[in-house]
Amino acid sequence: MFSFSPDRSQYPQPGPDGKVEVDLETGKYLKLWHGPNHPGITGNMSVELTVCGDEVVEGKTHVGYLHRGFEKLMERRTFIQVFPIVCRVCVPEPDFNEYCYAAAVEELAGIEVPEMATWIRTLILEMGRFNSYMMAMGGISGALGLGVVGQWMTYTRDLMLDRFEELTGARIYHMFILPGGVRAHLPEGFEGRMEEVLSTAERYLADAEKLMFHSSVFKTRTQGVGYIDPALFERYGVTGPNARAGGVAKDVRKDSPYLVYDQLDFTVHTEEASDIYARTMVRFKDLHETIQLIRQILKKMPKEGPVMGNLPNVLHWKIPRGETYIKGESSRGEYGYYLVTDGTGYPRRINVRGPSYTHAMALLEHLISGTNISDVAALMVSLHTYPPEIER
Amino acid sequence: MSLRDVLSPFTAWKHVINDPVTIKDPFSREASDRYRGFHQNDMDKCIGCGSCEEICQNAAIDMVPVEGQNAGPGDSGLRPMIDYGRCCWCALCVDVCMTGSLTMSNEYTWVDSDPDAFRFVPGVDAKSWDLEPKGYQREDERRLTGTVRAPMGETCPEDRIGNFDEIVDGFTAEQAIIEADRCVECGLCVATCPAHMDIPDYISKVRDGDYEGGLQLLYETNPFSQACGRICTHKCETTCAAMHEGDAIAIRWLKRSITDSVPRERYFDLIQKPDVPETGQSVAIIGAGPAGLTTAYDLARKGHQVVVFEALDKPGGMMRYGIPEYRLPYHVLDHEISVIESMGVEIRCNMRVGQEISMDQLKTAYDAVVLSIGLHQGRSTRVPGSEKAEAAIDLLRRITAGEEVPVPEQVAVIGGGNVAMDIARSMARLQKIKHGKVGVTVTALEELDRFLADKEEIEEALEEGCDIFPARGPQEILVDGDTVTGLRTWKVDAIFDAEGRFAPKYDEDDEMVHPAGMVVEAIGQMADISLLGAELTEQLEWNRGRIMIDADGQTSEPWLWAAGDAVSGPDVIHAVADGHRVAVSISRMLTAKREALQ
Amino acid sequence: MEDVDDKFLKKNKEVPLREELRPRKVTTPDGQEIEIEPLRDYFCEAQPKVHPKAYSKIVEDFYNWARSNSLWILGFGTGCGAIEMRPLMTPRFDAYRYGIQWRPTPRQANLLVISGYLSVKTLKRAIRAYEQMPQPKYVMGLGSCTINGGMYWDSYNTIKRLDDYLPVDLYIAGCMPRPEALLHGFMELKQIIRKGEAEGANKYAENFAQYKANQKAVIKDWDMPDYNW
Amino acid sequence: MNSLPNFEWVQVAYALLTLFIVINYGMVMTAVVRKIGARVGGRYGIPVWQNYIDLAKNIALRSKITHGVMFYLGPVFRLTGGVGLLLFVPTIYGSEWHQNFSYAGDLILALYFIFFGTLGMALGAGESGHPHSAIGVSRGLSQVTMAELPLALGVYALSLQYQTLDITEIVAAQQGSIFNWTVFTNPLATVAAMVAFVGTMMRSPFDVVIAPQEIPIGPPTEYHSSYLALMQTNRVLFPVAKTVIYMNLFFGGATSWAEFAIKVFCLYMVSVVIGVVHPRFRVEQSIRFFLKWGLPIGVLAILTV
Amino acid sequence: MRELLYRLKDRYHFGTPTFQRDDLCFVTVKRSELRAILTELRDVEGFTHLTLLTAVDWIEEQQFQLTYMINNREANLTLALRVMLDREDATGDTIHDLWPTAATYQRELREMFGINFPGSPRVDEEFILEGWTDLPPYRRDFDTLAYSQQTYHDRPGRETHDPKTHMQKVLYADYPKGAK
Repeated sequence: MFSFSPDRSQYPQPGPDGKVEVDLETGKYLKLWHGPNHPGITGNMSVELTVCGDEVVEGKTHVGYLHRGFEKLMERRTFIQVFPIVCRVCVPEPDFNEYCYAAAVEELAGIEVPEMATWIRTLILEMGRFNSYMMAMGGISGALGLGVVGQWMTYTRDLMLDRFEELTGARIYHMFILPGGVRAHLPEGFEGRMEEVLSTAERYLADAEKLMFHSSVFKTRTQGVGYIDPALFERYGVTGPNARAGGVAKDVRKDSPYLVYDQLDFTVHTEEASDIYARTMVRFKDLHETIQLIRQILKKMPKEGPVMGNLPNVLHWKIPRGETYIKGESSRGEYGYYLVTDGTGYPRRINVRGPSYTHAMALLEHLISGTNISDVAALMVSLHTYPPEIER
Repeated sequence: MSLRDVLSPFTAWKHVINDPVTIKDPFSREASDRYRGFHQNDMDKCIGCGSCEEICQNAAIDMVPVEGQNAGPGDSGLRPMIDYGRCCWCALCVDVCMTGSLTMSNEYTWVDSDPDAFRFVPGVDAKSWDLEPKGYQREDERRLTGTVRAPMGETCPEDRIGNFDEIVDGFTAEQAIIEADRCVECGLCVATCPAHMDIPDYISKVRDGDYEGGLQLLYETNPFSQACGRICTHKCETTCAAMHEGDAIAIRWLKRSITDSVPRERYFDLIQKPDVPETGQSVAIIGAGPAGLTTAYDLARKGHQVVVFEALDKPGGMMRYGIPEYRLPYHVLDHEISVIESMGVEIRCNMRVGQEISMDQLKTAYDAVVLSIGLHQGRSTRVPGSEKAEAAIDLLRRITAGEEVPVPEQVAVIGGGNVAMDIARSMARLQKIKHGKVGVTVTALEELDRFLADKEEIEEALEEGCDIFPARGPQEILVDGDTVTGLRTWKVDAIFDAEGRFAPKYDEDDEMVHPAGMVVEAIGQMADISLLGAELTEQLEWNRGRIMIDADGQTSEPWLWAAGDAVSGPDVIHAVADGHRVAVSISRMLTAKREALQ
Repeated sequence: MEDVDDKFLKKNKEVPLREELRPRKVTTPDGQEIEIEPLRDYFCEAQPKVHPKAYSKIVEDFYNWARSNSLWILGFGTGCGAIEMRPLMTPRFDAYRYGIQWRPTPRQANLLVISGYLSVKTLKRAIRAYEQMPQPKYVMGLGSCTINGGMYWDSYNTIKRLDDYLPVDLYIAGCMPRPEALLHGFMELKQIIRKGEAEGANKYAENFAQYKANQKAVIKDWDMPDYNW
Repeated sequence: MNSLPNFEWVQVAYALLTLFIVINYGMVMTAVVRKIGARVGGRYGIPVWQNYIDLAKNIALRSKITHGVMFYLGPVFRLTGGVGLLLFVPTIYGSEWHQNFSYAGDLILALYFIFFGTLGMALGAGESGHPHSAIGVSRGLSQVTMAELPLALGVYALSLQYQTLDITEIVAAQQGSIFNWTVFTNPLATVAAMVAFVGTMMRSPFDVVIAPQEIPIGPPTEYHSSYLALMQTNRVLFPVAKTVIYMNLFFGGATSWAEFAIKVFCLYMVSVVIGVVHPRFRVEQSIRFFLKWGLPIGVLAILTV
Repeated sequence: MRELLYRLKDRYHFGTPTFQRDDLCFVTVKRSELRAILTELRDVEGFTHLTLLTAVDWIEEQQFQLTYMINNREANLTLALRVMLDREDATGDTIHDLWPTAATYQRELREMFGINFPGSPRVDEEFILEGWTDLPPYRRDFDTLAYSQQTYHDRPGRETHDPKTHMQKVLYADYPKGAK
């Protein structure tokens, strides 16, 4: 009926090197800071937008607001002292850091982990994935102005935090997966209470599904928006749900199983459209898969056994020279720790490979030009990025 | 766009009739049972070892002295003060706590507008959560520092009973590293060690494999490190932080592993006399025991000329003549003494002061005299028939000297100390050699767990076939003519009276007779002070039968010092400590004298 | 506590002003040449003022009551503690029922919650946000990091004491503090406001030079005017 | 047009009373509505008197930074729009007191006032210099313009139907039976106007103007303290005033305060019911929505009349 | 993996590979051959995914180690190529045209280690730090504790005691320890 597609010929065209030259002083463009103090940004980061009308011409991601210099701090802490600080690398899903670090240290130091501990670790990781996905679901609906789903999702996430608290002794930074094992057994009656949380979550998810995937407005806002060409996935290091939404059925849990994932049944869900809707859908399905996985783990796990392997005296623990890389499938994609030791009591170098690093920097900057200001928040949330793991 | 897509969002409105899921009263909500909340510290259990401070990656913990907690054996008197401007509630401090005193409550609310208020000593500064039973506690199976002592190889009882070979193998390098690894380097032991050896430092040398550095460290505080590595009473291990929730660190064996790991000849390279000028002053030392030789070692290293007068054949004192060979081989002692001699110490054996040379001669010939004569006279129980009993200390000397001692098939030993064990086990060996079987009975006033002897000694004695009868008071040594036939004992109800004085109470109905061809009294020793002569004995001041000395070991005579067992009781490491103390005092006096002359 | 280690000596260089903030001449779309000085042109230049209390005590008390019961928090998640703000906004803890709301713009916020550690880069933004908030304004520090550096006590990029840079009304212990502790904090802050003791903004204005000096000592890239209210 | 017949000064006092009642009603009602919305999310939500406290707090704030004269006038214009709208529309039909300044052509004036505030706001917010305000203003103006289109058409159909531009007369025509209400006599015009109603209530899916996740928070970004207090007053007054028009035009007006309260609340809830459960449209999507759904219905309404 | 390296070793110079796990191998390559190896591995051998790119500071050897970790997603193999650079004036070769995402890594390395990657987009722009004037912070010779103590002030009034020295002071201050 009417054509609303803007006349792109007025906009600056990218040069041969892919860079857009924008002359701000013509008054035609506006610099718009999306963050750091901005409800539409995921955490404390910012995107510097150059807009022309409602359309984004260029976007630059700025990070570093949360930089604490972890990789430097880790180098001057002993191997056990690194343990409390790794989880701070990623706030919403801290357990992955703990697992990757612990596994890397165990590999280089040659420590056996008891079977019970690997099951509990898997449980913790899946609970963390549940939380992270819940935040993503709430985030994407919030970014589109659908606050009520955000309320439900945060509520169910909070119920899971109660389970976390009961199991690990803390709400957010659990500091539970020690090198060598985990800190404690499951508390009495944990399974029953977990089941309550899971069924509540399923109820709320069914409601949320109606408000999201069965809502015409939601579809209008998300379908066809934020498309990532699957051909770019490998160039931009896209992993996890973002890649699965483009039909790439890759999941570290399936491809190179760690912990006890080889003993669990689960499906790797994919979508084809590779837009915001598809990415949200993949997360939604994965969330259900995670709920099933938690049930499965609680059913299959051994009922007793030691949770801690033998550690040397951690106060002067030295690990021989070596290097390793441990990876796993976090809720956002491939998460990895690169640990280099030099035979002293301190790690030589720890590098955290957070999936957000590639998603929020190169990929986001690539995707953001040409979108509408209104879609920036949704696009970012749909990539599911957490700034602390970018800058660490 | 289907109609369903338009209508289905409105289903959310069904929630409007539900009650809100909000927590009604969030202010009194309790955290979970395991919650890592604010810290608690049990003042009775805390020993102030500072492990929490060491493991804290946030530098959140300071060890501070607090009112009402005094430093003492195994307790530094310090308590952790936690800065909640640093803490991250990782609970590593709770995990590493050596005594389990530090725990966490599940309390989590602390709001204050004063930023300096967030610092407190848990357990001292009263907080609302002090008595909260819930909260984070370490699971029992999980320890961050090793709790089990590395196994020490020993000759099995069957093989060792027939000879006087050394029993303990000593740690292998791997065992030593494993054992040294368990040390948390709190240093509580240093205060307990009479010689205040730098225990954590040399243990860390073991961990690093730097045995030569460790040896040098040992010799700074103890020239009898080899002997102490074997036969020290290791008071340090009784105050080790690791003993509270596991085995104490085998400090003695680690010391031994350093001395054993360095080749004998390297000793003379590593421990050399410092380059100090000769002072031209000379000191005479009476008795070549640990106290005397330590004094000699220190003084010689300061450039004084030292002469040691020893009454017996060989130097070493009680270490040679009191301690059986299977615990301290003579070649070790010889080597040890040769290191001391390499400092320029002259040892004159078979020079009994009072016979070959008199005190007065020493007084005039030397600038100072040290009396370190040890305790070489056995005490007697003075029960009927005790004149027929042997003194343990005499017997041991005779065994060492190679003299013939009577070895009956049954021997009864009175006493529960190390000397009693030594003589019991020595006699057991002799019996084994002579009769092919062991027949030793040990009786003592104390209950078994109160024996003064080391636990290992008692265990090994039992293993070697000695019978131990605790809580038996000797009443009579049964004599048939000239020969001893046995020992009659009563059961002990209490050793001390209400005021804590020695006044044993017996149950006379519970009488036992231990048949024995020889009864050995090993209830203590005295010094043989006859060498002093009547005049000097008169001049000196005395305290309950011992020569009175000041804190530096000086007697009431300005030229005479006393050290070692004779003044501080029987113990090698005490003797070494005395030696150091006396040496410093003498050296100070000599320096003053020298300066006065110039 | 280790003493200051001066074996390593910090290198300090001046950071040049970024190009787009330097004074320069530009040509407008209609061809005019104008001189601009971004740092002066883009910001308000009102000095901070010490605002007196209302003349009448009854009025001031009423005002304080209203201020305490209508706490608008700036929704600026400066650090990890921000994640515990979500449960507060949502059903589980629902801080709205206590008159606590979140505002996305500093102009409409009264309470700046510094949720944990502050990197230097965020400190600069936090100062800016704080200065833009209308008086009276309050600052709350969450967790160890704001009190004495917390976990990041040896980091080269995070400040240690928040009160060096901003006047802080209240600290909450924890790492991170639970939502319940935060609610406790808000209630405590209400008490402080009602007592009329939350005068941090005036304190900031009175000791302005000192605060600025502290801020400039750590923020090298100081590309904002001193006054930007 | 008979301008202001039988005007008496006492009407000013009556009008102020109306204003007072409506503001208080709005204060409580918006809080209640927020509480209802919160309940869908499972929360309690703000206390019902929270709006009063917020208002007092904003007045109590000490610093007031201005960006220029228009910045001052923005909220004033906005409030004028709200007050004006209310005062020229009869609030309670048949009541001497709450007739306000209704006159023969008040419908046109009301339509103008609906727009007036937005324009004033645009000027004021524009002066604040904040890019979010500027973007919000441009979004707001384009969306409101489009949203008003169906309303204008609906009103046009109405005036054709009742052959008058006097709201009082339109209300009078609907009295008697519930089936005399325009909603039954001219459903198409009602639907068209309701589309506009939902579109201008600043609720999802049409709240892109102030969308916090995109341009926090649009035009009022820079407003604070007393300015914000003014705007808050308007924010409770204006929707009520607007709802009053819809009530008068399509739902038979109100003859008593009780009827007023119930009808306004119900009408207001229409936008809430839709708003709570939907994400928001982008600005061009909402414009497209108005063109696609609102406009044809409006035209159809006129045609059927 | 062994087989792959075996195939390539004729054409390129490899150091001794470390097979950390079945699917993870570390190998040192020459800087001059890095680009060719990466291109071949990416286009021919299916190592299409750049997992990470980071550096390790071996200050004792005056070298930086760049670690290029690439992953073959089909075969689930990870290969980490180590390239040693001189620490003085360290410069690496940009690979942002092979993997656009490498530009971010290179920016970080430039800022945090001071390793330059000429030609990499925006490599000179500030990435994480703002107004940083000191040594690149991830270098081993940058002392973060000292820097932090000199820049941000501790809350005063804290004092700790070493149990050993405290006990010495309280219990045996008279004992002549350390006199020797």
